[in-house]
Amino acid sequence: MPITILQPSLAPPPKLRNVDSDSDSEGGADLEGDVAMGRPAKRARTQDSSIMTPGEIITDDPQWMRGHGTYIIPGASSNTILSSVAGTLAKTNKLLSVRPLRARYTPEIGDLVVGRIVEVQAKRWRVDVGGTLLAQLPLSAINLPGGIQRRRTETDELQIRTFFSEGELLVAEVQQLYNDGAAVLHTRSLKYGKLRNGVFMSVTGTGGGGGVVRARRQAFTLDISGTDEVSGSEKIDVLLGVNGYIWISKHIEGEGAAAETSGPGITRIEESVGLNVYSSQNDIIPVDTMREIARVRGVITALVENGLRVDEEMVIKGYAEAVEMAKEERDSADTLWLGGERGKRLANALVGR
Amino acid sequence: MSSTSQHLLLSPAELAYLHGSLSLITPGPIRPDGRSPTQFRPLTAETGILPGTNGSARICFADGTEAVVGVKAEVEKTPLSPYEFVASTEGRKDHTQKKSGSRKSKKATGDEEDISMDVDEEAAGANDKIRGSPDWVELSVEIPGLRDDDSGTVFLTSMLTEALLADGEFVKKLWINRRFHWKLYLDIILISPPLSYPLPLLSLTTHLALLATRLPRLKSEADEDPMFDDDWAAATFLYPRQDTSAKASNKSSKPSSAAAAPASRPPITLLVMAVGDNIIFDPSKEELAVADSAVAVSVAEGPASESESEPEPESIPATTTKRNLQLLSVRTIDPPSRLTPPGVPNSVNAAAWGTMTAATPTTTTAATASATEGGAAKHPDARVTETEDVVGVWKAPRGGAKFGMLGAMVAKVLEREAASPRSQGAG
Amino acid sequence: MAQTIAIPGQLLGPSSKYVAGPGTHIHEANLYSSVLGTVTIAQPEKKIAPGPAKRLTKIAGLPSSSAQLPTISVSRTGITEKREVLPEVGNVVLCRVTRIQPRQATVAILVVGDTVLEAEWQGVIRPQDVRATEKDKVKIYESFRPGDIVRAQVISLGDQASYYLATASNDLGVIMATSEAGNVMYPVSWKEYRDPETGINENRKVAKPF
Amino acid sequence: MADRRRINGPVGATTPPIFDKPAGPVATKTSDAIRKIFLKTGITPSASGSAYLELENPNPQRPGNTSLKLSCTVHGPRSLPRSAPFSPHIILTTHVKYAPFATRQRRGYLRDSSERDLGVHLETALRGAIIADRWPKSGVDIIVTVVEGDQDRDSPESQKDDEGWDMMNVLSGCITVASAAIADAGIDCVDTVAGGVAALVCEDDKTAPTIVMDPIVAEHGSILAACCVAYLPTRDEITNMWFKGRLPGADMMVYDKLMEKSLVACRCANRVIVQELNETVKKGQGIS
Repeated sequence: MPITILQPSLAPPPKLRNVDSDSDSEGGADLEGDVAMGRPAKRARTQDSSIMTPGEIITDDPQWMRGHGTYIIPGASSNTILSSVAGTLAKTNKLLSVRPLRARYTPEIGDLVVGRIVEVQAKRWRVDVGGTLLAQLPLSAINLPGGIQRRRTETDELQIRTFFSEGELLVAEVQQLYNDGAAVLHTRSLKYGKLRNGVFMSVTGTGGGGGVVRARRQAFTLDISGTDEVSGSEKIDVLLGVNGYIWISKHIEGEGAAAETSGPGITRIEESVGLNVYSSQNDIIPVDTMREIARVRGVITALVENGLRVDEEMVIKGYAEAVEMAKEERDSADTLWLGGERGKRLANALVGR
Repeated sequence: MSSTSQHLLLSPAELAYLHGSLSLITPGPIRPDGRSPTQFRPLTAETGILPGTNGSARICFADGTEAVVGVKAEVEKTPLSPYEFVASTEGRKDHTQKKSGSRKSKKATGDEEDISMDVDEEAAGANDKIRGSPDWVELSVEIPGLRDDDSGTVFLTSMLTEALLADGEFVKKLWINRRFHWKLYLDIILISPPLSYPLPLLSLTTHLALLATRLPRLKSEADEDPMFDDDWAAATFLYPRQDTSAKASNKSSKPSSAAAAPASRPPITLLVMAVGDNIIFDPSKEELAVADSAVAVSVAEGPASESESEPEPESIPATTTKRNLQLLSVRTIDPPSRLTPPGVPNSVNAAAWGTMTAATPTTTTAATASATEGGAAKHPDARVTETEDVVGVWKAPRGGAKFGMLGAMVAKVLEREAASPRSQGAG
Repeated sequence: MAQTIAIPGQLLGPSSKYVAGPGTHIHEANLYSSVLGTVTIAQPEKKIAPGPAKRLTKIAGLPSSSAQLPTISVSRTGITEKREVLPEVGNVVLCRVTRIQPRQATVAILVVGDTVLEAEWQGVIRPQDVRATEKDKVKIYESFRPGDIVRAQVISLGDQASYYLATASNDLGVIMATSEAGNVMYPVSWKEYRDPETGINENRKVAKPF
Repeated sequence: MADRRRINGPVGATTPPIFDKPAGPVATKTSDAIRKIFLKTGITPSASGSAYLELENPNPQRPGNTSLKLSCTVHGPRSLPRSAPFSPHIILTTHVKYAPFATRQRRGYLRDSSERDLGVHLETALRGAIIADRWPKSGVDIIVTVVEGDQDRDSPESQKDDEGWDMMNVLSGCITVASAAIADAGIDCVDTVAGGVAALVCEDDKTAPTIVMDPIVAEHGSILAACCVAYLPTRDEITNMWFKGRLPGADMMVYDKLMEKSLVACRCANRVIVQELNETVKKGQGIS
């Protein structure tokens, strides 16, 4: 099939967050039901199209608190909560927030992010994390080579580019936020550092139903020995940056963000024998692992294209499904491709449609 | 700046991985999105979306890149050259082309094929010859974020124009009579920011728009001032549709007209790249970033015409394929891979420490030891030293492509018959 | 030794026999010339001291397996007056101070090693790199003035625009200075120059005269 | 006093001018040869490197006939402007500009699209040849001026529709001259890249189309297809290729033959570069 041309179709309706329910909404009142939201136009909409638009009144009931994506007109009717973005309504207990349909990443302290160095300055790096502003990584916030905990020296400053240079990818944690929302990162843990042995993909800009969601675990290891084609027990690390940047790579024992570390990483630096934190040289990667990495990437693309959320559970389920699909159609050549119709099939199988 | 100037930052490790997976021989290349080497990205297409144009099309890729093409035609007076009749040698040369061309235009008016053939025979003796001028087509490309005179845009424009004009057949379709011609404006607009090298997308959209382009039916005859039918429904396609032409070819008795009958198709430009020994179609942006070489190949499906075509060089056997694909133009594209940052092998990397992995069999223990000292072996900022290639370390490719590889890429395009998208989009 | 001419792309020998020096490149296990010039083969023992050949020292420090091999290089020395060398870490350069600020002195690099440069490359001397001792007390305006000629060493490729230079050594520093009155001065101490006409001393980071 | 009210005839007898129609184009070289190339490096003292290229005028006695004359200057390597981001490579910029008087139609001082197009082709051809990572944080500008385009200006009737075939000849000259100038400037290259053109030409209806190297556009009936290649002879690699035209039946064999012929043309041009560079070195050694 040289070129596939699809029929133009309408965009899939955005899935409601409260249906997908990643926010723990127990205890929250049903928005459509018992609580009178007091919309001026008496809810002429059905549930599956309830997209808030900027300026739309969400409620004037004083029991609600306003969250992200909402605002209150200061003055008389200060109970009225209005939406400030176009998106779906989400509620956590009494907190009302609107999740934008498309959004850039807003950093929060503690987020695990994947970033790309865009600029090297004298004592810090500027890192693209998919937000509105570039994040910064100070030289003082990385583990310096030498095997022991030490102060940074002038020599480190002069050779700053050997640690990270333009274009390089790293995994880091948001340590601090400035008033303007710019993030300061750190990599002072064995879990963090330069990324290699894999592929990058970005699902930024997807809000609403799709995209990476903040979860308990952003990084996990995927066992690919389940596929009978794979010899040995290779594993794949999947790193879902909260910012929508994703890194899928060959798993190396004792390395990477998915490695289980007990206790703070800073004190364990001395034990880090066999660590290539600032290496840009890839290891030898078996062909089977490469293929499975591409499959995982395809699964995530299919999830995003079909408006599903990207987290550990969905990726693992989706991957198992994709392996099944590939097994079913063993004879056809392009079992890796998960775009278009195949992606829809995968997504439908996942949500049980 | 380079023609593929949208600078894409990729880390050396990413590049090394991509290059490694794309140059695999045994199972073939593993593309990051899982496509097969010759597979195109699926696209959504519709034609006739702009009522104010003579023809239009829109194409969307799944990643959100989207292009719109509008074709508008205007009647223009042809400046008569005083030397037209003097150049006798040229007249002879164009004699054959004139026949096919005029027949096409006559057929375009919707006349019965037999009659037009007769008219054509008469006209052939005394009448003028149909010749087009490259000036009759004006093509403009608009890429958001790039200036109009950016060399990348200019390169795209000239590549797409070249494909249309290369064989000189297209402009002949615009001939009305000796005094007038159509002037065709093709406006190609990329709506989204270019997420990948936009050439295949723009070319496909132009292809569809031209297929859907219709010109008003000519009512006047010969060299009169042209008069056109007001009825848009009667307007004729610039590229006659398959069914009508098939009917005409059945009716016609002459073998030559049967050859001229199959609907020709507008040219299409495909992007092909090579990594190692693998040839990959429709590369995405990151794939292009590790390309050893990249080629844009324009092909068109012309009317098969053994009797009318130029005599072929004696050395070449006159092979006639069923689908008469014509190679119109080939251009190498500057692969952005040459501007990628190189990786540093662990053996000389001052910042990497610890035991070397299996990937560096050549690394001696001495190097490891000195690297552990914290950059004693080599100052990290010193120039990239000339070293042999190390597995797993990215190095921007130098030099060009082998002759055989370029030829193979072009051959593969022709072989794939890739130039046959069928429009399913409803008007 | 007869001077062999090499033009870009000329085969010089297998990479197993030689180490690639400046002006050469490796392609498919063979060494080729990459510039127009004359071929030099240097045995590993002797170091080539001056000029752009500085690069050799870097390669000599590479893994021991290759260190025994002779280094082959193609140099443009003697072919043309015009040749361009990039300042490299470790090179001693001559530069002119163009601008002084409290945090740094901006210089234009004029000479790298023995090579007079065609183009001007920008360098920066930061206060902490002016002296080897008492770094905290260094004041840029007490060390350099615009127009001074400074001998310095390249310590880093620096940021996108400038090379980082240092004068933290006895033989590095200002080698030529003019006074505020416009006269050429002579050094009188490790930190002072004197105007021969007015007799006024001015502060500089003075390079030790040879 | 002269009669100023009317136009007076000439005083003496005159012969009316007879505009002789010049003979049709004559082939001045065989199809297996390229025109002689004059190449010289180091002609612009202010530039880091420079070269001048001239093609032999096939028949200099004909008044309107011109050959190709190109001048190339290389400026750099030099430092990048302060605003530019860090680059681990040399930033290559190419400009191809026709002198206003280089072609039949006067060219403006602003670069038009065909000149920009040529610039992109040239950039692609050179970028494969230079070793960019030898010069981090630096830039080089390569400027080719077309002093005289490869066009026949003889008589209007021999002016065909400008199909741009001469652009291929200009490009191949640009590649060759820029290659020599880069070597002169001392920028690291993997090889001396050279340009060459081959075309499938058709003299008239009766003869079969033939493939010629280095086609002189005016001397042939019509050009069906042409191919311009930038070639690294030592590595046997192609850095830029530009083919256009119509090939009967998309025949790969014709295409391959065309390519092979242009490679032969490249090798011929490369020999000129090699010879000239050798002489440059010898001259330099003589001075010092």
